[in-house]
Amino acid sequence: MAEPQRDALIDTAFGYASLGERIAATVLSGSRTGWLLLLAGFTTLSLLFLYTIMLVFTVGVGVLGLNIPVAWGFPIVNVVWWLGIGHAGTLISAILVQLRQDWRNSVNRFAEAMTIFAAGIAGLFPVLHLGRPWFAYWLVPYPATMEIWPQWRSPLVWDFFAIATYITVSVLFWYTGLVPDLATMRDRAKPRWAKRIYGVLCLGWRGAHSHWRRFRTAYLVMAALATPLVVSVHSVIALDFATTIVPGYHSEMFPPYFVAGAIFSGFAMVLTITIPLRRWLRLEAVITTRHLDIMAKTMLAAGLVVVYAYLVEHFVIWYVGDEYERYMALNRILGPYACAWWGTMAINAGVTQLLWSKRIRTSPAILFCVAIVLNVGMWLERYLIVLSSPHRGYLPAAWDTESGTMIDWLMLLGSLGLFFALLTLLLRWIPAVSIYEVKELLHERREEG
Amino acid sequence: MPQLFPRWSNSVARLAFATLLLCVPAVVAGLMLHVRSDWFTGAGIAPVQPVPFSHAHHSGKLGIDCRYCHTGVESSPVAGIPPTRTCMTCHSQLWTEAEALAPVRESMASGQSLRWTRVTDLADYAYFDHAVHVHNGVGCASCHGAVQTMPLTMAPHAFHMGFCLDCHRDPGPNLRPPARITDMDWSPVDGAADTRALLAHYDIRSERLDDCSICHR
Amino acid sequence: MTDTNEGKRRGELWRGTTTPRAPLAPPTDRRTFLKLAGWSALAGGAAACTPRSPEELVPYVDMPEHVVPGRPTYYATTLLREGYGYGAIVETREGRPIKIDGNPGHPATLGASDAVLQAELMQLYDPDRSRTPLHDGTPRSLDALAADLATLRERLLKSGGRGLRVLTPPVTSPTQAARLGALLDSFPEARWHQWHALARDAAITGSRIAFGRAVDITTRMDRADVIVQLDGDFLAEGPAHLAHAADFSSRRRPGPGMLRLWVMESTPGLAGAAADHTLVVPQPRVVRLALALAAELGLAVPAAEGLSPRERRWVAACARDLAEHRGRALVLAGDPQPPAVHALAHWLNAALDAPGRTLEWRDPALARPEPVIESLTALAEDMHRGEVDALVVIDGDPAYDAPADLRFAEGLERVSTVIHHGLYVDATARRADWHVPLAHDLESWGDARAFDGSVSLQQPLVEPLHASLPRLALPEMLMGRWPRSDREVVAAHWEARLGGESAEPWKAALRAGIVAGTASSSVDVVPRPSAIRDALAETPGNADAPAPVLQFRADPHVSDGRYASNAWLQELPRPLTKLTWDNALLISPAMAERMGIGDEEVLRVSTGQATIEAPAWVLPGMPDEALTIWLGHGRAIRSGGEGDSLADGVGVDAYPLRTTGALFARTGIDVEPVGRRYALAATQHHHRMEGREPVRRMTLAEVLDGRDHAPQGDEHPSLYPEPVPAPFDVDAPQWGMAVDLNACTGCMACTAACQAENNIPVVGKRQVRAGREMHWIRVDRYYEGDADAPRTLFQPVPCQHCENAPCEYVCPTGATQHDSEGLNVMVYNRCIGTRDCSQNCPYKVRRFNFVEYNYGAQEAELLSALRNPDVTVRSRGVMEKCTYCIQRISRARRQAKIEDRPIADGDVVTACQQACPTGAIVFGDVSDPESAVSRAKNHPLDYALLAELNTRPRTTYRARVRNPHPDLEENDSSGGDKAHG
Amino acid sequence: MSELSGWLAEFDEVDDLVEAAHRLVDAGHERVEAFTPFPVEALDSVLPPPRDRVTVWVLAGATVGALGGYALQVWTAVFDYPWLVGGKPMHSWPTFLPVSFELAVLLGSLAGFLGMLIGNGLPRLHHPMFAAKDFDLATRDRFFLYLPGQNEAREALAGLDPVHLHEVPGDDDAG
Repeated sequence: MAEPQRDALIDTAFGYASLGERIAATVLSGSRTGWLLLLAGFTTLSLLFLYTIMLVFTVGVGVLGLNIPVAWGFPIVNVVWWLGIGHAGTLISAILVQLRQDWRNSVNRFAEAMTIFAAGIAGLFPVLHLGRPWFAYWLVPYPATMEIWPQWRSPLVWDFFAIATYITVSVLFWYTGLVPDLATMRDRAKPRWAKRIYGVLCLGWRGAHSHWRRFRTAYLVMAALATPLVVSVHSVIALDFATTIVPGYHSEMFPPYFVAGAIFSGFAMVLTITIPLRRWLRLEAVITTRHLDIMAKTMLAAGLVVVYAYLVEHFVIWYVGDEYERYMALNRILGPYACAWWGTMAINAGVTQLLWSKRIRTSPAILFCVAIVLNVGMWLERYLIVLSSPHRGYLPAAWDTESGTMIDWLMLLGSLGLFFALLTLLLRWIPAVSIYEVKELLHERREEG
Repeated sequence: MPQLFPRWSNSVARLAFATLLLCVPAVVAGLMLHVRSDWFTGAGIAPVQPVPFSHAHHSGKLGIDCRYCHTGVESSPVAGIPPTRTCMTCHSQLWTEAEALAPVRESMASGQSLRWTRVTDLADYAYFDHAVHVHNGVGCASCHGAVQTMPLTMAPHAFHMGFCLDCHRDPGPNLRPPARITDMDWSPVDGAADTRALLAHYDIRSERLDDCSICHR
Repeated sequence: MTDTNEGKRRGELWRGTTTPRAPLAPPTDRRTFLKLAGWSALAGGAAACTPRSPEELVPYVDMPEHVVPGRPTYYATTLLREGYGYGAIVETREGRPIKIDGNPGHPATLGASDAVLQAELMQLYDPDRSRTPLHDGTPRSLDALAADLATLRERLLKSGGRGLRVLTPPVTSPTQAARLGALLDSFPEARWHQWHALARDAAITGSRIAFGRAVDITTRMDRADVIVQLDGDFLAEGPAHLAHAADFSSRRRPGPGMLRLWVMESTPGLAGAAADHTLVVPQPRVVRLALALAAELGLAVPAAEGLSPRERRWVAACARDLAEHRGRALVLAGDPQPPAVHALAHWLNAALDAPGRTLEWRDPALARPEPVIESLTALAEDMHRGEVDALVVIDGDPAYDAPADLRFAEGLERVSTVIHHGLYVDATARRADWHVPLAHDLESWGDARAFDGSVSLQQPLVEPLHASLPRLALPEMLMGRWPRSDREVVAAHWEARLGGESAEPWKAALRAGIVAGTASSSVDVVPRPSAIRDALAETPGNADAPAPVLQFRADPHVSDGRYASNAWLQELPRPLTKLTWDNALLISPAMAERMGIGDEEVLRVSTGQATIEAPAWVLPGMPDEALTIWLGHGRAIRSGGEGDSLADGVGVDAYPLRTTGALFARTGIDVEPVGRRYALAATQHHHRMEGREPVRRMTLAEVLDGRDHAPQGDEHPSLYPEPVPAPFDVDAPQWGMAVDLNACTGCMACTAACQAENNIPVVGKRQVRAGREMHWIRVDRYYEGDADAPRTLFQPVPCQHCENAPCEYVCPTGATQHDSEGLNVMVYNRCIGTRDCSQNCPYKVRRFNFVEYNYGAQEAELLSALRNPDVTVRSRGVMEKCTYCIQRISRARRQAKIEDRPIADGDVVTACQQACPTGAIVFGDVSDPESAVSRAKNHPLDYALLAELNTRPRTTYRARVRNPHPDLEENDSSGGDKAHG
Repeated sequence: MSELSGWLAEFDEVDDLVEAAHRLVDAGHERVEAFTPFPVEALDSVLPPPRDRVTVWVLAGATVGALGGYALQVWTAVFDYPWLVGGKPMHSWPTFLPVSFELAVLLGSLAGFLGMLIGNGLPRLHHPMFAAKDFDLATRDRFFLYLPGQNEAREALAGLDPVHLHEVPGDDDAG
């Protein structure tokens, strides 16, 4: 159908039924070869991921690019990056729902799915980075025969709790929102077995008004809880670094700075997914260029915060005048990791500025490219922070450099594969867009006339 | 439109939902019980040995002192398993034909060691010193149990870190007078008074006995 | 017995049965572990759900009465190097040597040790050692060998031994010398030759020139105020270097009358690094400077032309210093210098009233002091002439290390019977008719003289691991005196002096590890100026040397190649280059810049006859227009075990360029870049201090006007109460360490000792290159000043055991935390490997098992026999670090508790402290104001590394103090920090 | 099918539904329930609010999480096995806050979710309503009003001129 006028959030020409059909169709209508090919491709990459994991588990983290002094490498970079991506989803679904940003209704569903997968993958990396991953469960406080407990002063323990909580809450939140739509699927699906499955999954939702009320409060309260959670998670991640005394890690401003970065990269990923998705599922009418515009703006805002953080970081280093910090900052710009620094700056501080132009914000193709570049930029930034800081610490005699091995890169690639594979699968089984919420949106727009 | 599910499915669904919530803690609890089980720790299970040596007979009935065979116990971290010759000091005269002792005689003749199966097995990274314990009032029975009653030797309990910690944090109850260290039948005269007396006598201050470095290196 | 089991469970395989030759088969549980090592990761979870597989207890059949299972036993014995004796105390567990240290009663070690002495343990268990006699390369029994030798003996008896030649290293061993003498008696026509690639010919010839006879020098540096070294490295080379280090450092304590050291050197060495004034020149130029020095001191010597102003000023000041300290001065000539320089040194010393004060001239310790190069040349010529019928090579590899122009390998072809008796199946062995495995010193009886002639006995610590014969065996066989145990041979030789084996003197000598009163007597000789002058006149060095010069030096650890397959030594960073696993062409920054090359770029060095290609390594302090390459690499050994020898493909063999005429330096070479790179594995990549002053430096003058070290960074205030709270208050000793940077010579003995004591794995070149070396105590080396003549600073860095340890609070499992004795403990079994501790360690002293480093080795069974049963063997994925030798602390604590007494100062000696030849490391209880360590820490020059971080380290350092000569100070203190990074 | 449990009135516009609901409630019917494909806030003022409160569940969960979490940390780190770590006090409270917070959020959300389900009596796979004709349109684009009872209920609903009237078969438990 024709592209609706520019700044509409939804095409009011729809009826509730046709709208529901259109969205449900993305799932229910017969198999598509394109989808299968996509899935095949991504699955292959996921197998690559599996292979690298096997390698790390059987041979040891030695297969990755690590040494003393650079004992943290790609896995940590990837944790931070993936979690950041996850955060945008929560932001859209949780924070915006409280701000009554109804434009979110069209995108929150798969944004949340994205969050879950991203957070899940992010949750894998800290384990993969362990020397003895099979003892990861020692971070859980349980009555062990050793009669010892986790060491609560360690930010890594906070990490464990933050990420675990984050994943659980994200899943809950996502599932809660899904229940009414699963009911819709139950009633739309043709084959009885499909009806049955959706029937069970939707727990017998009937859409009674009293249910809707409890549902709304639960949903809002969860959102209210998820909001500080999402902030806390990346703050805690930031604390892994900030609580150390490593020049380049030890920075009081890391928590807010990391959160901003998270939203920034997160929205980049949302766009990276949305743009091809709406085209492919022919949802232009539901996810309009208006949505892209808004998200691009949000991204620009977050990006500016990040740039501000860069400025403040360097100012503080200069202002405090600690010789080690100063050397670190200079070393990033001129030292072995200079490429990463200049790259980060060029992208996060430079490319972001393109988003000032409405033409770019509203032309899917260009926006898509920008989004991808920004993803890379944010990965680079984390790479810079994690690797360049310890490589020239306090004692010059202990200085050494480290960069990723082939396995490191394969692992990163593989994790991307897994991420998209899961997303692709999901799109076939549950509606890509929250049906009841867009109907609500449609209703409101009708009210407005 | 017909019902998708029969009426009973409601109770089933609720039940399933409840179990789903409960199974997580259940599994964890199960595992924790498992690692404490005798089957897992080998406690109370006598392994098969090349020779059916009976502490009940030698220590219990004949009353041979522990140190006669475990010579290192007072001078070395390890009590020591007696060399074949020690067995032969008696068994070159007694039971010289006994079928059960054939492996011992062979070992003596061939010079090939007997190969016993370890009963009291600490983790490799936990270092236990017999000498310092027996010199500071900890009796054999405290860890090895009533071996004088065991026809076949077995560990009386699991040697978890917890077992060591409990005593290291509160040694008093397990202390005995110097003369009673190898006395298998002696039972502690309970009474805070002489517990304190023993603690004082051996000059044991427990506040640092649970340092990692006490057992791990 | 539980004890062997304890051992086994920590990775040892030694079975406590009465025959140490028992097969080294791993116990079942360990083998299954080996198989599952990798998969344990995946199975990890599951593995935790199945009971631990039962372990075996293997008691003795009959326990030797002196063995207390589970307790160490110590023996005194002697290890040979270049023929000289080094007294050692060896720790054994259930008949298994696990640690070697110096014998305090022995003049050559004085209780200290160097890296090589420590690594002799690895040499004993080296899987590459040959394990069985070979006849034309095929394994044969010792009996077959005996039979064959019997027939040879018959043949030789007919000819009175015509054509029988025996080749040994220089021999000090009275017994061996006597037995070889006996051999020559029974075969009048036979000849005994000596060869060692690093033998000190120049010293011998030098003394012959000076006195007309061979004379040894023994020094009394503790009496010297000024020492001048003419090339060489008296702290690292020669049989007395440990004694030198001890005496020297005893006079380097900052204060009035602190010794001043002047060093001329052609390759950076430990002495040069320790010196107050170092003059760096190519080797041939040293002669000229020596002459100038002599002239300044008024000796009538040929004039020395063409000295640069700087050299002139340097020599003048040096001479003045010497003159001012007549009777308290000492001049040393280095091994690489020609005999004439040694002779001149004798003359100078005489002129400075050194004899009887700072040095003594003694009868040589060598049984037959002769320039071995002449001896070997004679042998080679006879071989080529076909006059050699049977050649017996005892403990040597001449086919590998003989000067190229002797074409020794070819010569061997013309010898009808070659018998090689050595540790390895090496170049000579492969050309020999018979190869006989040589028993390691720790497996044999014998004796040897120290540098000063003192005799010490050698007793075996373990029955031979392989089918080998002791050093003394072959002559006995040739004399038809076999089978006869080497013990009998030695005992018989000492019958007269010490009585029989049952006699008390013999037992005493064994216990003490030294035969009292055997030091050689000092001789009263006078240098002969004329002879010396003539020698100097015809010494080429005085003419202008055509640049560039190629200088040959022994590898600091691998020596002449006999330790080429010793994993510990290969991976131990060389003191100045910090290189491991390779040799390289050391080149000065200036020359490298001129040639437009950098590190790792391969250079082709060719003399007319031979060519080698080796990677360049830019080394500050190398003389311009000179290249130095280490000998001892590229040695071809066929491993006695399975697989390749560890020495395979390690480094480049430089012997092909070495000729009889140019043993230590040769001119007339061309050097050109090949345009290829070769990866080298160094453990330190940055060489400047970046103004961070990890090593605090000052001059003696500053110390004397009461200035203490540079002010420490102000301690940051903390939110938490300081000093650290409660549990420290229990009355337990508080361990701490003080390191005297002024005494440290950077010799790496501490690192080697630590590796031996703490079961530290060897990781191999690739891992080292990846930055994953495992040494717990590293010795940082910094340069300051002009890159071509930099000042070199060493700093040993073990775990600092911070009271406010940054590593601890970031560990999620509490695997690293504090105990009440102030130790920063590392609990391996609780570590899950987040590596956050290392990230947060400002000193970067933590080491991580990135992969399985312990069971990787093919010969794990054999190697695991040298492990210390008191120290946990760390598995993959676990962090580790210096523990202050917690196993030794624990032993002392338990012993004290058993004996119901407090731990006395000195009860705990860490491995590094025990090894250190200069006593630079002091360890003890810092809560006891009277303890040695407390006194050391109270010194005004004591400072904490990175104190500004408020980590409150328990390890502190004493600032480095230089004692420059007033005349040279101003231009020597070149501020600009241009050493390459 | 036994006798009926109630009647469903079907509407195809939200406003009709709301208006109809008004009239029913005004007519004094209590047990009115509406079924809609999406939440209709306009009904909140019409139909009686549910007695139970999801927010209470959440509050309880969060409190338990926060206090329990902190207590656990204090007990393990200060009393059960105190470790000397980095020279920091046993009770280094600032470092105990993050975990307490995360646990509060975790238990809070879980409680919220459970509260919602239990309040709504879910899961409930079998329900008489499902047997009603066209009820599957309730998740599509139709809006239903339900009134329990027999003929009088039918009358009441019919009076609201719905698009259709459906009977809801009887069942042991309706609502």
